[in-house]
Amino acid sequence: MLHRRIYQFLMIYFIGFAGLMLVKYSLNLSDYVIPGFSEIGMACRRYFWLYLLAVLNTLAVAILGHLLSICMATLVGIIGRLTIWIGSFIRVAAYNIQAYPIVAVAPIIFILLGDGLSSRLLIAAMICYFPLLLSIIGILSEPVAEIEHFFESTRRMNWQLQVKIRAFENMHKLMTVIVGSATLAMVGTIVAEFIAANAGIGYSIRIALYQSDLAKILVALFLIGICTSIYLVFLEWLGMEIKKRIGSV
Amino acid sequence: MLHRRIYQFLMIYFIGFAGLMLVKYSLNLSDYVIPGFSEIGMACRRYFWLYLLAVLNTLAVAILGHLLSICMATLVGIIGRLTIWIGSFIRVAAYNIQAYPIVAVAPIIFILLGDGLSSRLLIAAMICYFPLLLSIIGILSEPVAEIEHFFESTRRMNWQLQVKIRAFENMHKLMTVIVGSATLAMVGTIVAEFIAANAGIGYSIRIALYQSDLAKILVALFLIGICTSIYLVFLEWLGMEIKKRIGSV
Amino acid sequence: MQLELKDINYTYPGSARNVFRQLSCQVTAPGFHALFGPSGVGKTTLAKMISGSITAFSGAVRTDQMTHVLYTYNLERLPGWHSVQDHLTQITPPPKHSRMEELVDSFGLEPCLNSRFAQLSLGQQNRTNLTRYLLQDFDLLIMDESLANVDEITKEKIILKIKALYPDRCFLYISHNVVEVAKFCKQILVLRSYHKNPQAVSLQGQDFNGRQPIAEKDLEQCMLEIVNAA
Amino acid sequence: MQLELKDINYTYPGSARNVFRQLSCQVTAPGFHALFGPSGVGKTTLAKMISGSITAFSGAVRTDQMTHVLYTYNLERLPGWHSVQDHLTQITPPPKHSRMEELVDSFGLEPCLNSRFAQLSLGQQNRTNLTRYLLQDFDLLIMDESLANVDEITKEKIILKIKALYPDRCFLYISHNVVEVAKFCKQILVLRSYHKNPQAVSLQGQDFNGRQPIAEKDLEQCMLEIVNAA
Amino acid sequence: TPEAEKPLEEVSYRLKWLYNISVVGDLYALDSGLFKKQGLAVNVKPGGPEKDAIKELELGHAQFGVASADQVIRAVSKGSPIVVIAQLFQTNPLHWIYRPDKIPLKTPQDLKGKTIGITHGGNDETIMRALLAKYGIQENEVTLFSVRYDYTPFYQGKVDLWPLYRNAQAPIIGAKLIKAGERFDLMDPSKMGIRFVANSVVTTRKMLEDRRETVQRFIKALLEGWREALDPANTEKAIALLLKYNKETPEDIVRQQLPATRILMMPSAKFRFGAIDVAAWQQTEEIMLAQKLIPVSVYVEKLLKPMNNK
Ligand SMILES: Nc1ncnc2c1ncn2[C@@H]1O[C@H](COP(=O)(O)OP(=O)(O)OP(=O)(O)O)[C@@H](O)[C@H]1O
Ligand SMILES: Nc1ncnc2c1ncn2[C@@H]1O[C@H](COP(=O)(O)OP(=O)(O)OP(=O)(O)O)[C@@H](O)[C@H]1O
Ligand SMILES: [Mg+2]
Ligand SMILES: [Mg+2]
Repeated sequence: MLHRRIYQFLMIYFIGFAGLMLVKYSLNLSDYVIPGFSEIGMACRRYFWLYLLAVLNTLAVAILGHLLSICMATLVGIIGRLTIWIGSFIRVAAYNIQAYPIVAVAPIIFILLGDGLSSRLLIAAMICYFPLLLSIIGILSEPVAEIEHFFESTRRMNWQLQVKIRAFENMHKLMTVIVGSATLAMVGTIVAEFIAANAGIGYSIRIALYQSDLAKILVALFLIGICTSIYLVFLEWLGMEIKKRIGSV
Repeated sequence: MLHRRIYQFLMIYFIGFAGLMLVKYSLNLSDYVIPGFSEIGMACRRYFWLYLLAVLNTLAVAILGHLLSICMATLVGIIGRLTIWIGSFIRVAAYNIQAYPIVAVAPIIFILLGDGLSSRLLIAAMICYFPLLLSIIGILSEPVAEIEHFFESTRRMNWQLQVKIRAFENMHKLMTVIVGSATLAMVGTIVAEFIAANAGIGYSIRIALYQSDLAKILVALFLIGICTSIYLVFLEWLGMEIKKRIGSV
Repeated sequence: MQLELKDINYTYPGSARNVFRQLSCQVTAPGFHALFGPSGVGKTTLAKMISGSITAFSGAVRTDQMTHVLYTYNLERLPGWHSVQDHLTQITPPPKHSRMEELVDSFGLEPCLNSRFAQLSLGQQNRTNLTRYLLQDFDLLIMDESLANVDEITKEKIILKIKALYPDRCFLYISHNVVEVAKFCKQILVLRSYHKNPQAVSLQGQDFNGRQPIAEKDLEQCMLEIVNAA
Repeated sequence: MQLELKDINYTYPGSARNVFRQLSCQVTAPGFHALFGPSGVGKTTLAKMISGSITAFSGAVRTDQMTHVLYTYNLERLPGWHSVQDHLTQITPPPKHSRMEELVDSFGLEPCLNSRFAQLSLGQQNRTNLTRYLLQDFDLLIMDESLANVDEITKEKIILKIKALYPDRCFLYISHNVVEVAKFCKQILVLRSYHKNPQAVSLQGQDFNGRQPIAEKDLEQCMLEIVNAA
Repeated sequence: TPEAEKPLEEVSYRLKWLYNISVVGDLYALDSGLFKKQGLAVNVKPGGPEKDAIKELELGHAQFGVASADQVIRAVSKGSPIVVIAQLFQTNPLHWIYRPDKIPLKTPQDLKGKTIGITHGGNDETIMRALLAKYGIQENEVTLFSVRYDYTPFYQGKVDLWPLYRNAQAPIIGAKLIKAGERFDLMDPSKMGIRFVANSVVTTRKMLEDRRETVQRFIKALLEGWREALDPANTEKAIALLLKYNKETPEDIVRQQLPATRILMMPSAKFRFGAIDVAAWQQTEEIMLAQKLIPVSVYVEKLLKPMNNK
């Protein structure tokens, strides 16, 4: 499993890479538009470990942000699932906040939170929580009549139970979304770092862009891809374990 | 319906706005940090129509991008749903591409596509297609045994039918995700404009940010919110009509 | 204790055909009663009206002195995270735990206790579901084909057990098995297609309780009446 | 044309209890046969083995000369976007359209044709589902409680119709109704709990086809045999 | 000694940009203990695109900061209570790179017909517009191209002049062009008479009034740091220091960046580092006024509180 995801990533990366090289050599572009092999090799040798550390730093924040946004999305999903006014209000709020590009909201976030870990986390979470939210609202607002009927008619139904039933019945879909949104957490963190320019690989990418150094960016993308793949593999394994434990079908 | 979404948005906006004003006046901040009423009023009078046009321009691209990403996500979802090798490969590819922050990939996109509408569209689509993809893969890869059994055992099953059955059974969830991802299309477009710096409200926001003119940004956010809300209302209406037509349960 | 339906008219929204036209009928006194009728005649619909999940009909449903009305049907499922045993234990009030064990035993559910619901056979699912309803507070329990997928020997055992344990409650048993209905039920409400008048006919069943034998002839007579009425 | 099961052993993955231990039995010749047995004994499991959706068992299933084996069960649903009529029309090969009309008519499905599947009563759903299977190519059709929620009069009509229309096919009818099984079926495979030996017993039914009357006594004798065997 | 026992006074200092060559003096002051010698514990925080030192001063997150002159003027015109206490760049590092082989730029009039990269809303736009206005070049006589993060349009020749920072970016981009066998040159607006002030050190008026002595100690250490960092004798130490804080710029590039920075900040060896060029500030304000970036004059000279001539 681990094996497959990684080599599939490698394939994809090298397909993309080959495409770039193809463009370069067929259009005869010079090294400053698209760097050549030697330059990329040099960037790799020089920055590999530095960037790996940066990516790991980013990954750590991304995992935190991912957890945070799973919690946020679950919370908003639970409230937003209500058909009463407050539910729809929360849903609208969640949608509207998401409709704002982070670049526009970032200055306000920095004013209010300063530029510590908290803003980095918040931005990461904002980017990845929304897809989660969407699925969770979709799943939690759709009744599973055959199971819920008993609890409804014996007046045992409460929101926790309802959420549990619907989540459990849609475990597979939830897992897909949670695993998938991990990559968004990664993106969110990188964007936050890019904007806040503090630490992590987002910061390095910003510098590389400032220095117009595509070779470095290619190295960074490689490392991001590898580390994200490993995180995904881990999450999938975790999901499988959970499924086994609770014996979901 | 229209009415409710809009006034809920207005409430949210003004709650946020009031919060900012509270910070401003309680900390006695100058208009430079957080603009005062008169400045916002002036920005509003001066830029309202200009920004409205820009937002409409953005919205048009966002709608296109949204359509594009619905198509892309459906396509990838259909292929990625396969349990065979190519399916998992496509899924990995889709995840990995998404794991790259747009800021890092944008230069490559610009090199390959130039900076016309197509890059703007592609970036918008990339940002909003992924949440769609996640849900669609989740939905399309989960069998609906009670319906599929007949087609399987009479050897009538093909992928179109399978997709149709699964999509239809999960219509409600799909609708939620499609409507919800509209806001992401909007965000994606704004970010693309912000990066490519050519047109639309993202471009205006970028200028305002350079001039650290929060008043203009507040006006822009207001217009973005209103227009996104209207688009959402439209999509919800459309979803309702479709549901009525096909008589889904 | 009385269930009374008066002048019920109902058509499903968007449907052209009436389900009920001026339907009136009543069930008096506690006992194991049946709701009988050909497939598609409206038994499930009526059950939902009595239990309150369909409300947009004209006419009156009176359930005097019956505060707890429960409706159970054969497609229900248990939550997936519990074994049958855990679920039953959880939804049974502690004073009823011995009753629970008694039911599990006589319904033949012991081999299922450690399984998840999805791992049960259809008949096992039916029985498990019915069991949990019997452990709730109810004055009237409507059982919509709740034993449709259970073999006849077990079914007979179950019905007799229910009748023995709950003599003072009211049951409305929906089934397509004429013998069963005629043999075990006290009052049999036969629903008929909406162009017959009256739309509901009430017959007397043999109300067999496992002790006094019933005359073969009476049973056959009763079955004939039912078939003719439907 | 023969169905033969030999030395079947099976335990569900993760389950502790055997479902089958050295089960052997066979069904010869076309006809309307039954698979009978108490709830939870393994009828559905066996049906899935024969139709090929459970494969991880030891022993052999031989379906000589029966290339098309279909399995249908009572919980199946039709796709939601079609009316019953549209669906039936679509899945029926054109040469069989008149057969389709005949079935719809004698199964009493006419009033359902313009409805969606979800708008049907349970018995209507059962009948609709069975209809579409009968319109397919098959040599052996396993009907797992396919008529469990249909009233007896309609059910009798349906079974007789099937027997009349498909005299050269093989059916395996799973039902809990002893009378029905004894009356209409040709061969009756009775499955018994796995500690009985042999696990399957084959009995002869009355194979009633609606024309020659059957002796009440023979039927009762047959029913008794079945009950004793199970 | 009693000196050492006295607890250090803590202040925060928000830079304008990430740790790069443009903050080498700030880092030098920190790293060589110059702040400490003045009894200060300075928290030097890197800046960035979304960071605004002036806002942080107002919010109390920082006591000192670096801001560009246009930021300062804009902020003051909106009532921000800040003052300028030292000017870092004497020449604005914002230059335009071009290929002299392709477009010989002898006089400003040669700009006509060219495609010029500007950041809409950025101060390179302000400078370019001022330049064009000064030489009577109409806007329709040039093509203004909106720049973004990557240089591709310039590399591909779609844009003739591309804005960049003389000290930080020019050595990198130039090296790439040279490696490809091309020549490059830089257009310096100040040589054409547009003297638009860049980075300066700012603090709040209140700080200056209430803790004037702290401000003096801070600026003393800071200017000392800059002087030493830019002193050719300390070149190796400055480079090593920068590489310690910024591992992402190759050493050979930093070697080229340092002298470029020196030229921009210390026009002559005897120059008193940090001096505020009042005339340039006034010109900056005039330009902004002319382009309606501020509604009315703020009389910028009133904000300038040079602290280096104590
Ligand atoms: N949701 C619905 N929309 C429209 N018509 C419906 C709906 N549900 C049921 N019907 C129709 O109403 C009639 C009564 O249905 P109902 O389910 O009450 O029958 P039933 O007596 O329970 O039948 P069965 O014994 O087959 O379960 C049927 O003709 C059915 O087609
Ligand atoms: N997925 C499963 N995992 C474990 N055990 C199972 C599973 N499915 C069925 N069983 C068990 O296997 C046995 C046979 O089940 P099966 O469904 O074949 O019974 P059946 O004869 O069809 O019963 P019914 O008449 O109630 O439908 C039962 O005891 C059941 O609990
Ligand atoms: Mg019914
Ligand atoms: Mg079964």
